[in-house]
Amino acid sequence: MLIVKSLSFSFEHRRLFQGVSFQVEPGSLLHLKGANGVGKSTFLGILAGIRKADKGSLEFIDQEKKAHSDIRMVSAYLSAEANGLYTKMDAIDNLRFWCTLRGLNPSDDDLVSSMETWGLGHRLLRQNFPVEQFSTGMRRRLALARLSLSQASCWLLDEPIYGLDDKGIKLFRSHLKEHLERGGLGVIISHDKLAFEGIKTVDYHLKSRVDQAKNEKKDQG
Amino acid sequence: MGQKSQVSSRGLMAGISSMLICLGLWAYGLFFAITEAHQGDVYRIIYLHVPSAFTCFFCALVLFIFSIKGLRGKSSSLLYGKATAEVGLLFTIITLATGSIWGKPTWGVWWTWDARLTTTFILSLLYCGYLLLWSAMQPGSGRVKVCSILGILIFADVPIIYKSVTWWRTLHQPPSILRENGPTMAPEILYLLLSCSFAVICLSVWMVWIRSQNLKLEENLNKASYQQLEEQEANS
Amino acid sequence: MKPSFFSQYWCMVSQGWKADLADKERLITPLLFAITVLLLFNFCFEEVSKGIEGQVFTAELYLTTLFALQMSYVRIFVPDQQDKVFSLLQSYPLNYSAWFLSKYTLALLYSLLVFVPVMLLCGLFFSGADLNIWSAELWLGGLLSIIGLSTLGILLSTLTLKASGREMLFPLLYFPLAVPVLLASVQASLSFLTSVPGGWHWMGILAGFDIIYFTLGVLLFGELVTAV
Amino acid sequence: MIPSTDPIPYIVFAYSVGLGSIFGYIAYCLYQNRKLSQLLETIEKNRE
Repeated sequence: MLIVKSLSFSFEHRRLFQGVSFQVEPGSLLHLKGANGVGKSTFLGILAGIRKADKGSLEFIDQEKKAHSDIRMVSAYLSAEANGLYTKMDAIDNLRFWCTLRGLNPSDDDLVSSMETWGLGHRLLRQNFPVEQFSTGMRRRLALARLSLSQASCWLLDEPIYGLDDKGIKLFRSHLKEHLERGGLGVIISHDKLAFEGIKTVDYHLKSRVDQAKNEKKDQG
Repeated sequence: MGQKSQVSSRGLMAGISSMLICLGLWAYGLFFAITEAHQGDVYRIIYLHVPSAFTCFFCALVLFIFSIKGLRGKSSSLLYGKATAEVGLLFTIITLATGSIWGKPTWGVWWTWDARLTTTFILSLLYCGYLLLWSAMQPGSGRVKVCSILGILIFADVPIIYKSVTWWRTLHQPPSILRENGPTMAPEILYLLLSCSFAVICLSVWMVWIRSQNLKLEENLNKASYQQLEEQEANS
Repeated sequence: MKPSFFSQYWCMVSQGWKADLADKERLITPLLFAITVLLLFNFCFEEVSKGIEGQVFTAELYLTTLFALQMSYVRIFVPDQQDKVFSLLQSYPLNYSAWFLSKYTLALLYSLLVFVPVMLLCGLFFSGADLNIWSAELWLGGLLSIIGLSTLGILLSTLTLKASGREMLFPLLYFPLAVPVLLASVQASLSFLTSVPGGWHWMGILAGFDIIYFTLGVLLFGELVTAV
Repeated sequence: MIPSTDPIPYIVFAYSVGLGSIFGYIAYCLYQNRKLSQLLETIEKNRE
């Protein structure tokens, strides 16, 4: 279970959000909603550990009731605009690198089977075919293959289905459903409702500073 | 915005008094102090050269202290750090200028590879690097941490640079003829020199304070414009 | 399941090495740059008189190495900056000293790739003079100087990672901070070349500086990576 | 080793460089401080 307590972050002087707290139960998916530029991706970056919040705390309690203060041990992050792949290297090397970095050492055929499940099973794609020649959709599938291989219990997804075709979106939805049934949890930002169609989501609306100021004015007025 | 924007009169008084003390000491050193046995009158430049040399290394120490505080998350200490780096840079330039002007009549050459002068030269480059790094990064907590780490690196490196340059110098030339604060100096000159140094250090502390007030004002201006922007959005 | 220190370290070193093998350009250019700079140095000196060959040799050797290493250090994070790999690495449970050591080993490897050919070429250019190029202490001095320079290079390269105008800012910070290592290594190899006593004294100083730089590097790298 | 050259111009040169830059910097800081605080006051005034 992911616990977020009164998280606040400000860019130089612009306060993006303040006092954000919520809990994500195992097996549930939190849909982070909010207009563009309200700081959703920054918020997810803080959850993933890329940025440090000014105030507030994060905690993750796994099945054995052990609390992790460093979320990165148990979370896998997928950023919106980049897939984090070594573009000059081929797919297998990329997958093996990111998995061994996490401490799991999958055998080659695990990697190949995972690529196959994500529609990248073509023989040519495996060896010495650098990722930079992949299309955006294929790169996104490779990033999602890495995500499913990471056995992380907390998925942090930023526009996961960006660039995917219909088959890819269906594939992603089935994997997401499977992950949630296994007791994993997820925080998703996606303007395209197709990403989690048919999955029960808990909504959290991230209000921008201006809206909060308006609400305060309304309450006083 | 309760922070008093105008410079508090007490601060201004402290500044003016430290300036007057320095001017007084320098005037005394220039006109009334005894002429030095070896060098005649040209040694009087020492009353400006040595104090500003002390101030450069003092500023490196102050920068180190603010960097340590900045590393622990106090972002306001970075403004003090930048102000210290600026004042430090100013004093290194003064030390180098007065050092070379003083070198011409005494040793007949504009630049001597004296250990202290060379270290001050490298320190001025490091201060320039710090200020450039400060302006090259977007404002925010990342810049605070990175500049603090550079501040620590600079302070850790000053003794190393000084030691290596001194060993390098003693290899080629016996220690400089005029041992600035060595026993050969008349005590009266020594006391005047130390009081001058103390006065200049107090002046530099005040300069750091006034400069950091300015940086705080600039920051408040930014904040005010952001808040104005937000209010306009809220009203619209 | 906490990944072990060595597995992370080894995995990052081999990944970095494979990423660099993929585009060899970044490995070769510092070497070519060093060779051209060496050539230019020799054009500047007319007939080097008998006494100061040792000095000219060490000056050329270490200045060329310093310039060439600066080029390879400033670009050591290029594979990590493509496709935001660096920010993904920040979101992984990495052991920061393993990360630092892996980058450090790569930097050491690339510096050797530059230093050894430059040393041989310098020896070739100065084969006329009776300098004992193949003395072990000379090579040890070079190795120690590389150890010191690559720590500094990694630290400053991470420091200026997010700064704009990075290629101009890095040399301005790198060269002043590299002065002690440069001084110590030039003096050490000079005394070994011209068999003047005091070489081991400078070697000790050089080793001392390396240790100081290395501890600074390990301590500050963790803070730097989270800050950038 | 009393230097033959007359020291006065060197002293004057050194002190003018030193004092000029110190007090120039202080004057710049004070001027900037006054300008900034006036700007801040005008912003606060028209915000009420």
